[in-house]
Amino acid sequence: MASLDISSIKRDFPILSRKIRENNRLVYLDSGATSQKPNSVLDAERDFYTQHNAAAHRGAHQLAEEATELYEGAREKVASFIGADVDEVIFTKSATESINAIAYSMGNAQSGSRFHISRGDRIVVSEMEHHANLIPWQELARRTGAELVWFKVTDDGRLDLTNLSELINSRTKIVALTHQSNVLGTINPLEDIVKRTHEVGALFVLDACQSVPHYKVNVKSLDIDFIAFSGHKMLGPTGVGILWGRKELLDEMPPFLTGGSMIETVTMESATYLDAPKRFEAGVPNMAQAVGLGAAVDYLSAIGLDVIHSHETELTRAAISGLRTIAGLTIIGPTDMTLRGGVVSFAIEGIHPHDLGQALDSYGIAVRTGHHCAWPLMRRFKTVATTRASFYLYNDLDDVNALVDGVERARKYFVER
Amino acid sequence: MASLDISSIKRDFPILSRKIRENNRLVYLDSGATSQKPNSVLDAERDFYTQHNAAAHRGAHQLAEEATELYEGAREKVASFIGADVDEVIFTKSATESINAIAYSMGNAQSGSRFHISRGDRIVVSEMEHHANLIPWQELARRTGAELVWFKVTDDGRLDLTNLSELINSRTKIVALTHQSNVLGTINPLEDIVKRTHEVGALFVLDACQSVPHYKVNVKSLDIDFIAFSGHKMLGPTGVGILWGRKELLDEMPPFLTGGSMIETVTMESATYLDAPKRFEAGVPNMAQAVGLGAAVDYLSAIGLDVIHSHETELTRAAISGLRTIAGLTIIGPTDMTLRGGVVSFAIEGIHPHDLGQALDSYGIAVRTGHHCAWPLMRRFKTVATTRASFYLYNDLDDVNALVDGVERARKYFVER
Amino acid sequence: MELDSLYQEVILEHYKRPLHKSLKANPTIQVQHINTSCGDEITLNLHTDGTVIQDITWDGIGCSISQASTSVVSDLVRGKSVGEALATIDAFQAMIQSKGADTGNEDVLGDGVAFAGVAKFPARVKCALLGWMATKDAISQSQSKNER
Amino acid sequence: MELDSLYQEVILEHYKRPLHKSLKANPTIQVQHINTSCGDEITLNLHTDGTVIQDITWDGIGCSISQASTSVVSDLVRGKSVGEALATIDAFQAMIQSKGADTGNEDVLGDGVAFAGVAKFPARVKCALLGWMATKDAISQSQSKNER
Ligand SMILES: Cc1ncc(COP(=O)(O)O)c(C=O)c1O
Ligand SMILES: Cc1ncc(COP(=O)(O)O)c(C=O)c1O
Repeated sequence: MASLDISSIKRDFPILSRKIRENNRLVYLDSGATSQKPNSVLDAERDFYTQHNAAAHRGAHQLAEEATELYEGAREKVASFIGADVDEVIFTKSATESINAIAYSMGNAQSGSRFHISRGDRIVVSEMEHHANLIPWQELARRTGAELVWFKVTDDGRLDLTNLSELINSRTKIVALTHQSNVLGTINPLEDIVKRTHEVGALFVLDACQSVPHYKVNVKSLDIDFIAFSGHKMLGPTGVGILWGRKELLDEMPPFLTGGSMIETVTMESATYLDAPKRFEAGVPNMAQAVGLGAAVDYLSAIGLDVIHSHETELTRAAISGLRTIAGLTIIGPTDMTLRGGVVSFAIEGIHPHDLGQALDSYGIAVRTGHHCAWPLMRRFKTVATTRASFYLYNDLDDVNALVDGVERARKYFVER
Repeated sequence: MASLDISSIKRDFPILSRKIRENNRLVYLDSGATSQKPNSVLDAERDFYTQHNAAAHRGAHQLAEEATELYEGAREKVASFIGADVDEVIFTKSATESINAIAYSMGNAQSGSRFHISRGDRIVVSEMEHHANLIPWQELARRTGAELVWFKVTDDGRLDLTNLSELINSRTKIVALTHQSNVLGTINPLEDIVKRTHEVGALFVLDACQSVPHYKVNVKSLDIDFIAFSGHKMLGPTGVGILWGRKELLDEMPPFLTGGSMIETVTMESATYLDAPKRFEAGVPNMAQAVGLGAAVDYLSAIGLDVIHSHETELTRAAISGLRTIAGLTIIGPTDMTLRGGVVSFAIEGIHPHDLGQALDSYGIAVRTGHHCAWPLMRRFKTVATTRASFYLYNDLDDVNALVDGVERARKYFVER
Repeated sequence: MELDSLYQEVILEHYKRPLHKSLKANPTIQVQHINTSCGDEITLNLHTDGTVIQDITWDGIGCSISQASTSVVSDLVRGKSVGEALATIDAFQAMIQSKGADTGNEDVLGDGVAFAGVAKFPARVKCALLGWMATKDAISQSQSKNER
Repeated sequence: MELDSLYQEVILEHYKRPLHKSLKANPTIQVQHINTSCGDEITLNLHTDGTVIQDITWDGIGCSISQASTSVVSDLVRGKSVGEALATIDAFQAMIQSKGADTGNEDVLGDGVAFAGVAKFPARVKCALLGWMATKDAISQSQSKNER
């Protein structure tokens, strides 16, 4: 397999030559929170604004035509990136909005619709969900009287599937799970869960925030119903997310945000709505951000997700084995590389993650500390916070070594002082 | 009053030197749909990405601190621009989302809350609303059983206020009106309506998409409760909007989108929420767009909204008097400049707006044609579409003359051929 | 000039003097179609015995492109068999959506080839298709009515 | 080095050997405060006769900054009058939120001045304030309880 020319990649990301605190090299290990952006993405956005900016779908003049073409071109790029049809790809502002859109649309569905949910129905999530894939469902359950149930997590950080067929039963309307945990790094095995979901006639929603940016995800071969992810975690701009759904579901699903450009006809009393994707894109869209995301997809595709994935696997393996040599350090999550992606959480005796993160920052190393928007998972592991390093295509073994050395140095600073 | 140095302003907007169709100068008269962006806005976004990009509010490392400071700094700029307190300003993706947020939050309110709305309650809008300030309320009415009623529009394009105190009565929960019509250009007189709204204990929502970009709007002196507007119509990036609300209302209002960064505590069963603005900003925010909007506000403030407004008034006056010399042309909306802003809709006998817009485009002039997302208003004026020219600070009298000449030339092309 | 490539003489001719623009009573099927982006709408009456398109009449408001195009299709498919009519509509649609690659066969499309220039103006494609899609819809509704 | 300006010896000292970190029974008021961005939480027991702070004890988990800072405040305000205690807390808050402009008065803040460096790390300001805000909350709750 081709390997990555990291020094040339690093040059595409201007921020990586920044200096941190007292003139340290930036070692950015927080891509799980948000990724950095290559020049090509920034250039695509700027080119949109300086050459083609106008309201897409809302004008017959040349700029509006060009803006429409660029915006719809971005949709095509994203669609082919995840193996979807172009009309199935909806631009939202974030994965958070995408998931809320499904939850609110279901709340809007009238009885008789396959999206209708009410008392006695069931929503299934897991204990390892990000708040973005938990609270919208809690709220939907509260509004409708449906019941929220969840998969537990095993001690080694995997989904506990022993009660799969009890949890997902004939009352289940929706199963919403993360593809990869943003804390543990665990990649969840989907096949049996999706099969069971469809067996009982329920819909499967995948939170792909931590997977789509890092390895090949094909919505058709996963046989799922909806997917949500964010542009900013995959080299794209902030302010753009994706909701994908199977076309026949989207066309049946009630709208969520309403307003301009999603209507068929409007009177003072009522309105009728266009088909997907327009039905779900009310208002002047986040055009420049969609175009930037298109450029991000081009960048990732040119390198190849397989190459990126095996590079990240190599870094993660090195990080885990390096970190394990440090006194009092525990990895939280699976250590078997076949079960996980490039997100590594750990704890170290006697040092609070906040202090560790601060020390690493003073050496130029950016990691995430805290509950990672997965508070129930923290409780599951009887802690309040972890330290998390996450890798992406622009990281290299020097970065991994900087992390391991930095953690050891911080340990000495706090524990041995 | 200082006047504008338009040629120097034009240099700040790279797109204005583009050529259209057969090498025509771009005459951009579609700012009512979306405005163009000055270099300073594009530079602010790029600087964010190349120097400070990280997840705001979610990390203790230096980049995250800087990103947080820039994002919150943008909030301060927007707050002072509209005379609000900083904690009252919420970043959304668009005005459309802002208005939907209020409507959905009200839908989420439990009985007993002042936001709760149910059968027998009333929502008041007008016949001149943009779909974005009409359909969310239709849908809220449908979901809750509340009644939607509306102000009619007079023949000369003003709100018909003769039945003000019947429309807004003790059953009224919310009054949602546009500040300036995006079709007619009418600026609505708010004082009596807001007074009556508060007299009956209802809340007043202002759709300020067409006002905040063009003249001074102070939320406190208007004495309103909520305001919504979009960044992209005021020199800012796409993908960012504003929801402002009075602090005590926001703190009582149930959340809309739920997920990360808006929670206080989370268990598998339920969550508690932070105060505004965080409660209404779930997920990694549209940071670069907020920062870009901050730069747009700086740009507008440096020139001064009073200067901009009087410049636009001059252009609009010239446009109206020029257009009126054309055979068969009617202005739709008030012609008295004290009642209107810089958006001019017109019809011309024997030429469909779509054809007129196409002809103008071929001369390099970008206008909007169609129903302008205000279909009920079109019906009110017994038409399906109008042609609309809209002005902004980068337009000059040459642009106005190009419009008038272009319309006459198009008339000859279609009518006299 | 580019504008002339869009607004061919024959289009303006149809616009000013549209054919069959007057609804004939008792249609087999009546359909209404709307261009949701600009509000233009047409009502179209189809008379057919299930095999042959006997008559197409219509009314509505819209831009020159949509009006002229509806005039053309209403005249072009009358008297044709249902299969021929549908094939003609498909040929027109292919031309219009070809982004300029397909300039149309005059033997099949008659005055319809004048709309080849529309393909270069994506925002106007819907205008050119409005009457054609209404006709297609009316024919297919009449077919399923027949099957019942 | 910058890190040392944050982690003063006296802070690490309080962190390793926190004062009054053991809840005393029968408090006048008990409060729980959480740092919502990292999940740290403390429980704080206040004993007061309404005029004087008799005792402050606490428990909880958190970073060195929040733990040490709670240790400092619990020791600093005990024995003070309610008014004095609130003034001390205000002085600490002013210092911490001054972005470095206010380095604190040791006569008022005692070991609290060691936290002056935190002002330069905005993400840690909440950590330093956790115990102080809990104390302030407990005092004001005890006051309104008194008034009833
Ligand atoms: C008056 C008015 N309200 C609402 C909107 C909706 O704004 P956006 O599409 O940016 O959400 C617009 C612009 O399209 C408008 O002109
Ligand atoms: C697994 C997972 N789900 C959902 C989200 C929410 O994404 P966003 O904040 O971009 O909406 C994130 C990232 O924060 C995540 O890691």
